[in-house]
Amino acid sequence: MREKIVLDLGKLPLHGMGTASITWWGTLAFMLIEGTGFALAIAVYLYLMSLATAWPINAPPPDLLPGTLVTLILLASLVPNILLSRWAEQQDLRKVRIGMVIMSILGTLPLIVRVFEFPALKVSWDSNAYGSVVWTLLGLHTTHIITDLVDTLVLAALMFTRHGRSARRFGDVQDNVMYWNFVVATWLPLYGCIYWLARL
Amino acid sequence: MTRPAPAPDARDSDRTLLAGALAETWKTPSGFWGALATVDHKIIGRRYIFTAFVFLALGGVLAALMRIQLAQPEARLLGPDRYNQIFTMHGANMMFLFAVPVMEAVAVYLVPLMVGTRNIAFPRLNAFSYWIYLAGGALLWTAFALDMGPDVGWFAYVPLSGPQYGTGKRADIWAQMITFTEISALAVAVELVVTIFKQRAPGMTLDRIPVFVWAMLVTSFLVIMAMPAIVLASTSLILDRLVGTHFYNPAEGGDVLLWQHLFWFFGHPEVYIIFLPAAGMVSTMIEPFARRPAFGYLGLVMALIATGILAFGLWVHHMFVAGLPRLGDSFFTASSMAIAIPAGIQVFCWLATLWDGTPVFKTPLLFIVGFIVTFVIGGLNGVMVASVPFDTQVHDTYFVVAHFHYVLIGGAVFPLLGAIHYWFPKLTGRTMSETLGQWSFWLVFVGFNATFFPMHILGLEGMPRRIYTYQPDLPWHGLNLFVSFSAVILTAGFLLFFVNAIRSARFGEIAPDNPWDAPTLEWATTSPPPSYNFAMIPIVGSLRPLWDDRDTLPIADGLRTDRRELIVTTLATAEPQAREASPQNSIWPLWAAIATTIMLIWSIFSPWAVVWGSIPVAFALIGWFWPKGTPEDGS
Amino acid sequence: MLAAPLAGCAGNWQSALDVYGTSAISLKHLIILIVSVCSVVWMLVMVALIAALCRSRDAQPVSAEPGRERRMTIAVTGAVVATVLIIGTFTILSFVATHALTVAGQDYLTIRVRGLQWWWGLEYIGPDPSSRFETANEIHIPVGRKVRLKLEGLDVIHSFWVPSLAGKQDLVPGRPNELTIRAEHAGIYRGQCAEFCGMQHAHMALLVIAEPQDDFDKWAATQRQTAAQPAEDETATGLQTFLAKPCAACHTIRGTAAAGTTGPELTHVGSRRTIAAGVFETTRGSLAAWIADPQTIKPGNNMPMVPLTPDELRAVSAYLASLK
Amino acid sequence: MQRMAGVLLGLATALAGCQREERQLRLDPPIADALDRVALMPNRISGAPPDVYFVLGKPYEANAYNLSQGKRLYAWFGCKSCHGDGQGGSGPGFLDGWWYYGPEMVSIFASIRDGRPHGMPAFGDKMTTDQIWQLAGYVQTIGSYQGKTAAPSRNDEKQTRPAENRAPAALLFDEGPSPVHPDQGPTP
Repeated sequence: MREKIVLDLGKLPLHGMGTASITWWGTLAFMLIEGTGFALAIAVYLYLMSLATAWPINAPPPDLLPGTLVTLILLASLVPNILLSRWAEQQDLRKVRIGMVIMSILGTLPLIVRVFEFPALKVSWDSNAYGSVVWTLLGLHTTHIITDLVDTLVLAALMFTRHGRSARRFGDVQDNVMYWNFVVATWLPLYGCIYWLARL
Repeated sequence: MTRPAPAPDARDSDRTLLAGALAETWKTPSGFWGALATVDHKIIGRRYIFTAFVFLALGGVLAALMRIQLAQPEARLLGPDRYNQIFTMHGANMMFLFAVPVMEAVAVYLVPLMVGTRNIAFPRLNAFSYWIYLAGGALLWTAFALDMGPDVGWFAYVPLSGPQYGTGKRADIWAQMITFTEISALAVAVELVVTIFKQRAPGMTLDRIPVFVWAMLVTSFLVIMAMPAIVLASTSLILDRLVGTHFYNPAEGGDVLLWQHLFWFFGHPEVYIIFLPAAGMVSTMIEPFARRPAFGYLGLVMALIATGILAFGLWVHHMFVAGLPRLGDSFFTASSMAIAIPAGIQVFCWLATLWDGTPVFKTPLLFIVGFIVTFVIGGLNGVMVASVPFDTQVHDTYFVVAHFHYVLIGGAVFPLLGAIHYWFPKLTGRTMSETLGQWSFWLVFVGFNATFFPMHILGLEGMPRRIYTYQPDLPWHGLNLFVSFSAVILTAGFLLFFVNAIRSARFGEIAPDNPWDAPTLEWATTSPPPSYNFAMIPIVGSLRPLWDDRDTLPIADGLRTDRRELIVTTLATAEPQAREASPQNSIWPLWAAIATTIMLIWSIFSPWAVVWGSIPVAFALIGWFWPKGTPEDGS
Repeated sequence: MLAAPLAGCAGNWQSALDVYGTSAISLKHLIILIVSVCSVVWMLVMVALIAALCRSRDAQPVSAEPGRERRMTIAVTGAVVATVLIIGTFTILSFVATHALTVAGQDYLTIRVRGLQWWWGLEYIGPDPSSRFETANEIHIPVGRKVRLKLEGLDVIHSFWVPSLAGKQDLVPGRPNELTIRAEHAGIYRGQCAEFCGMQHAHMALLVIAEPQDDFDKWAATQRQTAAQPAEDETATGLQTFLAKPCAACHTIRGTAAAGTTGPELTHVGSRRTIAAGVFETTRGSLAAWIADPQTIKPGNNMPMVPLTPDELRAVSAYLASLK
Repeated sequence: MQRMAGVLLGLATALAGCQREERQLRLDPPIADALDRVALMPNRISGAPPDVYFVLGKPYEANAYNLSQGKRLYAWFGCKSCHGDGQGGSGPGFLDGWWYYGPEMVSIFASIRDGRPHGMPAFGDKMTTDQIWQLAGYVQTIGSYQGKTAAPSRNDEKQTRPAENRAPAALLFDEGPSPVHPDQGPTP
């Protein structure tokens, strides 16, 4: 078959940002997977709750303090997170470096409080099904915080090397920002579920 | 660095230079390490397909053993313990290690070619997903060899698979094998979605996407939405068994049926995860053999999407006799029956295509015809079991065994075998023997129907599933003996297919670029394609680019040759947005897979594996993503 | 080879097509109707397929032409509409037939059916507590009377299925289920566990014996009684052995010191048609074979191989066979 | 040489796996008979199992099927009525890992088969040898200091204690032996 050149792609940018980025879509797809996982875990919680005669089963409702503190930290972290995204879009390396450091700290803080959240549930995972499901919900979300924190730390380190000044890195920062937003967004229904449904 | 783009009047010598440069950039180094580090979707896809067929053969051996055991009443070839392991292995192996992976494997190979790009999105993830899949399969089969094979059914209902009755580590091995295959299936689904969304050739708008690619898109979304349910289920099962959680313990607020809800919320879409790619293959393959465009493109695509959506609304029909409220059951009857409508639309469209076309009776078309014959039976007896009252008699009997083999073998394996014959030239550069192909088709077709049709009757005569033997005074032995004999024919058909494939791969006739005069893009490149798929990215102007403009292929120019580069296009209209680097070969996905494997297998035995085992995984992932300073890292 | 055929119990073996129960009869009608309609549909599709493949046509490949495309669109649309109609009818039909699953009328009798690995425990619950009694693996019901089965899975999930009488229903641990059956004709109906329940899922059968009211009453009266005192020396020795050996630790024989609850209750085991959940017809010989080596006959079941001398074995099996 | 080692290693793992999961459903009467002949010290504490026990590969300590059968027997033969779920009652507890007659299999076997003073009945005429060994293996697991891979996990019932596979004794040993029931004698 003969070939006919009808288009020159040479003028296209060498890397796509935002919706033109492949990793952006990949991150989105993984968020969809994990979002489905969270939704199903919440469905399991509601299912077990609907079967139980009393909820929580043989336990007082969890203490509000650590969980609410985590919620506030996570919500507060959204401000620098969104700013970071903007700086990454402007490809301002200095500000992005500062933002990554701030986000590393804001990723570690909720983890520290989370350590106190598990005992605040006032039930053990092997006490009953209620304990199992709240531990799972909390554990699932903690895994996500840890995953994103590791990603943030590695990326922060990367931003201070010669690899930092690259459109690709700024795109990675944006994806990381998006993922952190997801981690925060998924926490809200979980928080409502674990702390407030148990008080109804 | 950048090689000057060839002028529009590029001559052959420039073309050779270009091909040479691209081959150097995209090459997979020869040798052991090269093979381990490759990220070429074609090499990985071939590996994936090959491995899946190995698992098919192994699963077939198990099926043969079961048929020998059941040929006579009170046979003593297998004891109950082995038999239970064997039927569990057969089901788990065929569903998780063959059917789903093989469909994704074919897509890994074909989708990038069909949408006209140079590699799949996230090629390293692709390599990783293969290794994880392989590890999962190895885990399951090694366990079986050590008498540790799961013996709780591929559905692993609690409490039989739970901590009290699922003795030893057998059920854990089942559950963890699921984790392996889910990771790999989810990863491939993400790759496919992004490849189809963002890497289509310029001009391939939504209404110019080949039906197979549409089918894989819908399938990938099904995987993404359904598989988390089984991940949740298998994880909670392992937690129940290992650290004493109570998800499935009724005495402590858990529920036995919760397992079934979670399992079938995944398990039913699973059927469509297997069937939709096959339907897509048929819609795509039918064109060159009916020698006309497939009738009703919009209808076919909409039917795929409708099936995908409905797939999530009918899991309860697996639980009609579990004692759920009858009104709810009736809703699920309605939704289960409704899925016959999109299936019907596709069948009628294929019939119309054949009616109006000029059939060329080559092996792939034979498999398509065989598929229509058997799949319609599978669909109709699916309608039967969808009815609550009907199901109370046939649930968990050989009727259901007949039903799902009609759907899975008739509806998915037939098209798959056709597809292997059809795409063999593109896979290997050689064609399969037509004579052997036709023989194998007839053996498989006759053997299959003679094996599985009588099972309908056995089921109605009261023969339950999953029994390792039956007593001589039950009126089943005649048909069982017949079924076992027919299975010999079916086995012979599959053997012939394997012989044909292996022989043809080495000695088959060298295939031209487009041996079937097919209309889709994968046939625009050589057979087998070069490492970079297309020297210049094709531009698509219609649904069937190779038919609508038979003389010239419009192409785009201007991509760099010193780094692996492909184009990102817009989601709906496929307009070029950017040139994007595609990652280099890397050994890190293998290390990551090994680290993950260690963590997952260890976590069967100790919960601490998740803590300590994740550290090497994290290091492997950092190694994977850390920039190496290659041209692909820059921008 | 080991399983002697149940020649003596010529009954109506389990089949959804050989039906004698109220709901099984209406289910059979539904099955035949749906299968017939589906067969016609399949044949129509096959006719269309054969016609499409074999019709004579021009050798040249044809390109799409608007008029023909339109006609094909109409044909396909028509077929899809027909599919929708058939599917709709089936849905309504099965919705209506679902009600036939519950047998109308007053309960005559309630039986607690407990699914265990791998046998069935039965408890007849009468109006007053004194009329309660326990038995295993063989259900007697009066013909033409509605019987309520309370289904309980005590270990794993089992499924109660006597196809000649009714559709199946699972026995789910923690979720009691119910099933009502009514036999229209006297007879022996075999049933089998239909949900995979572990090693001996294949050998977990039961018999339902539908008999005229008088026979049933007589049977129930006998079952309520405690076991007969051994009349002969051999059976007396058998009882002694039964009590002295591990047998009594798992089995109950009412009227004796044997009060184990792990295995099936044996007060009237000699009157039951089968032993070991449908493995053997009950005879002295089969009882002896079963006691001598249960793990070869039904590998993995929970009855251990108890070492007995040949004399003890003879005596125990004679005693059990005498428990009519 | 290296390949040799690899093969051996593979073989060893294979055998270990087989043994842990193998289901020996039927014990030949002569073997069962031989297994009954444990050699006990004069005070009936500790001793040696018969040779056949080792020939069979100590099948009652690390075989998952035997352990879970033992767990069923524990419930079926009424052990709970005196020993609770392992916490003890009128009989001593096992959970804490403090054993009156030592944690050896033969001692536990002898306790079940022949009974012990202060109320432990003999089960020799209620259970077969195979069953007694299975139960002994399970009882040993209740009070094991190290989690066995093959050990059973929780039951589908109300939970009263950590499951066997989590080595309860490792958690409870340091608290010292659970108090002896008044009916129990001070020393064996």
